[in-house]
Amino acid sequence: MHEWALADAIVEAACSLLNERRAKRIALLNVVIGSLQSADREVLKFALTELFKSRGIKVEELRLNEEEALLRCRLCLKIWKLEDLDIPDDVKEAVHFIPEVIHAYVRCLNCGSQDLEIISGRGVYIASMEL
Amino acid sequence: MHEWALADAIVEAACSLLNERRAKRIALLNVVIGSLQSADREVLKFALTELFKSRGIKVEELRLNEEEALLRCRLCLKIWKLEDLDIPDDVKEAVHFIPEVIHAYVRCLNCGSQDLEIISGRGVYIASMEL
Amino acid sequence: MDLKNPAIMKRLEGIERIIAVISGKGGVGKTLIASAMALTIAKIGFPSGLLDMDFTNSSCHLVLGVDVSKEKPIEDIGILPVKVHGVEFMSVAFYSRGEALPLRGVEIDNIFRELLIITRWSKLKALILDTPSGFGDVILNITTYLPRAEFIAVTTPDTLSLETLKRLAGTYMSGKISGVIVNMSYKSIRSSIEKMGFKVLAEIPRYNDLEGCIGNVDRFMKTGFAEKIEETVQKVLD
Amino acid sequence: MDLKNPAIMKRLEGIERIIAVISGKGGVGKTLIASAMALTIAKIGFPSGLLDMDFTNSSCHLVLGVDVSKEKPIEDIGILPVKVHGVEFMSVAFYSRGEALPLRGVEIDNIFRELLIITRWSKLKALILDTPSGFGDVILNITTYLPRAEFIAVTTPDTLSLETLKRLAGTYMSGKISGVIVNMSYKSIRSSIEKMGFKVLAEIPRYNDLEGCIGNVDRFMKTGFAEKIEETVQKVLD
Ligand SMILES: Nc1ncnc2c1ncn2[C@@H]1O[C@H](COP(=O)(O)OP(=O)(O)O)[C@@H](O)[C@H]1O
Ligand SMILES: Nc1ncnc2c1ncn2[C@@H]1O[C@H](COP(=O)(O)OP(=O)(O)O)[C@@H](O)[C@H]1O
Ligand SMILES: [Mg+2]
Ligand SMILES: [Mg+2]
Ligand SMILES: [Mg+2]
Ligand SMILES: [Mg+2]
Ligand code: NI
Ligand code: NI
Ligand SMILES: [Zn+2]
Ligand SMILES: [Zn+2]
Repeated sequence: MHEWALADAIVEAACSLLNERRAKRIALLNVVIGSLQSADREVLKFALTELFKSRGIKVEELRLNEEEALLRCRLCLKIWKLEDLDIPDDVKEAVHFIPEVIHAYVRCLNCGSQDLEIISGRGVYIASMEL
Repeated sequence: MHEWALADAIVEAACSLLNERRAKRIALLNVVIGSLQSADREVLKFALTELFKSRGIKVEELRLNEEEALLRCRLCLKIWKLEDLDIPDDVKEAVHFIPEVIHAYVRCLNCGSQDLEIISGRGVYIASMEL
Repeated sequence: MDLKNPAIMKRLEGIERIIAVISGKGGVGKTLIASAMALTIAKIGFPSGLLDMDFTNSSCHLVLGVDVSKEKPIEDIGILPVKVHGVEFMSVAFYSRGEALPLRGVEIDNIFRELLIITRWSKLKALILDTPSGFGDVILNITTYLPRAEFIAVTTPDTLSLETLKRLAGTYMSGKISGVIVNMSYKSIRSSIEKMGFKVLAEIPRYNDLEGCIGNVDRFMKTGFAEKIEETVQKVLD
Repeated sequence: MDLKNPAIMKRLEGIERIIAVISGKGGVGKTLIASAMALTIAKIGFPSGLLDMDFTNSSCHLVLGVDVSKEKPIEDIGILPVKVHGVEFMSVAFYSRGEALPLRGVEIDNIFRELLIITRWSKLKALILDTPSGFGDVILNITTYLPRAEFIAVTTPDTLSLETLKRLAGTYMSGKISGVIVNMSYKSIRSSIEKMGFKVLAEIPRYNDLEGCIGNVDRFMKTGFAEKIEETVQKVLD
């Protein structure tokens, strides 16, 4: 349940922006959940809701959009989906905490290179926020 | 006159793409000249023209657009233009060869940090190419 | 939207001092010194933490003798560092199984912030940061995300190491260096370091028995090296 | 549009072998070994080059005794490396005045490609690359932009260094390692290295006279260290 820490980081960030603008209300908060980190959507949503409430911030609309994780090989330029890479469960668990540790485990299925770039779906972040 | 080497890198890259497409003609080549590197516009243009000609490649239109160099301080978030930074001539000469060596010389005028990001105008690159 | 900064600040609120052990040159003893400092602070009775920021080639766990495939930080509204001989210890090695972790700079930047956001430290007297050599993303991130961090620079008396320290003196980081440790010392270079404007915290000789104590904290803490670090820690905490 | 690759290939066409001296661990002797290898190849009569890729803390010029504020590569349809004792030498230190150069990963990537695009090497028997420690942008770039580069890995017999070599054995790079040099050797670790699947190219002891020869090539090349490197180079070139 380290999703609470991720949610708290988002709330902290949003609040620091609200503070600057002297606002107490968010019209629309767009949060992206990158599938590499496989953060639990429901837990994250609940945590965000609770944490905003506890700070007296009203969020009119909270959108959580999933983003597919893609890795591109910088050597042969092939692009891989997470499913392609066949990642064992204990590795998934590690990647859940620190997405970048995937580099210790996977290689390009085409050429073997470890120079893989996470081009989308890394983790949780605020894509946009309307006051 | 290391502009010839920069021009040659552009020509090599363009040709490798042309080869893939089995083409011998470029309709429009958009090259950006970042001001940090202060590559000589006329020399670069002349070199590009000559090098394409020598390879039998016809470039209908060659555009060279200058891009202003901007550095952002990652600590205080202020943005600096090159003129703001008051760079001596010998440093400019060094930066002409390797733009990134600017980090050995400049600091944020506001907070002193060396964690400056070149957000635009680094050097010479192909912005787009139409066949 | 880069919004991780406020959370980082908040997570580290309860930590009195953040001390990064740094050097441009590799192999001068940063990892051994950072580990020994954290262990010593705990030993003399203060809560301490150790965070291995040499992400691509973490090695503090080897010094501490932590088996990263068995021991794991606990997940609890974030993650709780592993307690080792009184030290709260965190490292990506827990998640990379201690394998080599090839990373580009932007990924080092990501891990740096992720680790700081999810780790829940107790109230600490000091958090010690072990860092990689060179002047790269980790050092830049420390100056930007942890502006109150102090630096302890490490050097040997060798020319290449001393020249690297001289370079460090010419950077933005130099104002944050509270002192220099001369490690594997075989001749005094105190005066040349003081000429650079730095305070010499300790001159530590090479100990031939040290190598055999890597991974065994009890023996490690009984070495002459640990004794020297204890003197240094006393000075630093004063 | 990333289009630098074809030009990099072309610039290196005339170079027979590209040999990167690497190690995850710092301070094991990469810079001294890379410099000595390039000097030796020239000395035995082959054209050689040395490229310092430890951009944030370059130090080959210090080993070679090159005054980077006076000597400069010549600009001529690109830039021509500086000739030092027969070696074609290139380093960002010529442009950073030998100061510390704090760089993020993406900037290391940029310098890497820029340097390779503008430098005009002669026909060389071998270009030696000195690299920074860790598994970062430089090593990744070498595998991606210079796929035909061979690696020579360096280690000491110390636990942390040997563990790092073991990690390297588990990476994509390991297939490219033509051999391992054990430097500052005080006990034989040949069998543990062979168990990792590597060939031992040399076991080089610590030489106490070496330190005094840094920056003086004539004396440097007369040391026992240089002698060991000559034996190694003969093996590598065979
Ligand atoms: N004072 C000392 N006496 C003997 N060996 C030492 C001493 N300090 C460090 N070492 C050894 O030197 C090597 C480099 O130390 P390390 O802490 O890994 O350096 P760094 O983290 O700066 O790369 C290690 O093998 C370590 O055991
Ligand atoms: N065989 C050796 N004998 C004595 N000193 C050595 C030897 N090899 C390296 N050194 C010294 O060890 C230190 C680290 O060497 P260096 O080449 O800078 O390592 P790296 O490039 O791997 O960081 C330097 O001070 C160097 O002079
Ligand atoms: Mg270390
Ligand atoms: Mg470490
Ligand atoms: Mg080196
Ligand atoms: Mg070097
Ligand atoms: Ni979790
Ligand atoms: Ni020029
Ligand atoms: Zn591939
Ligand atoms: Zn600033």
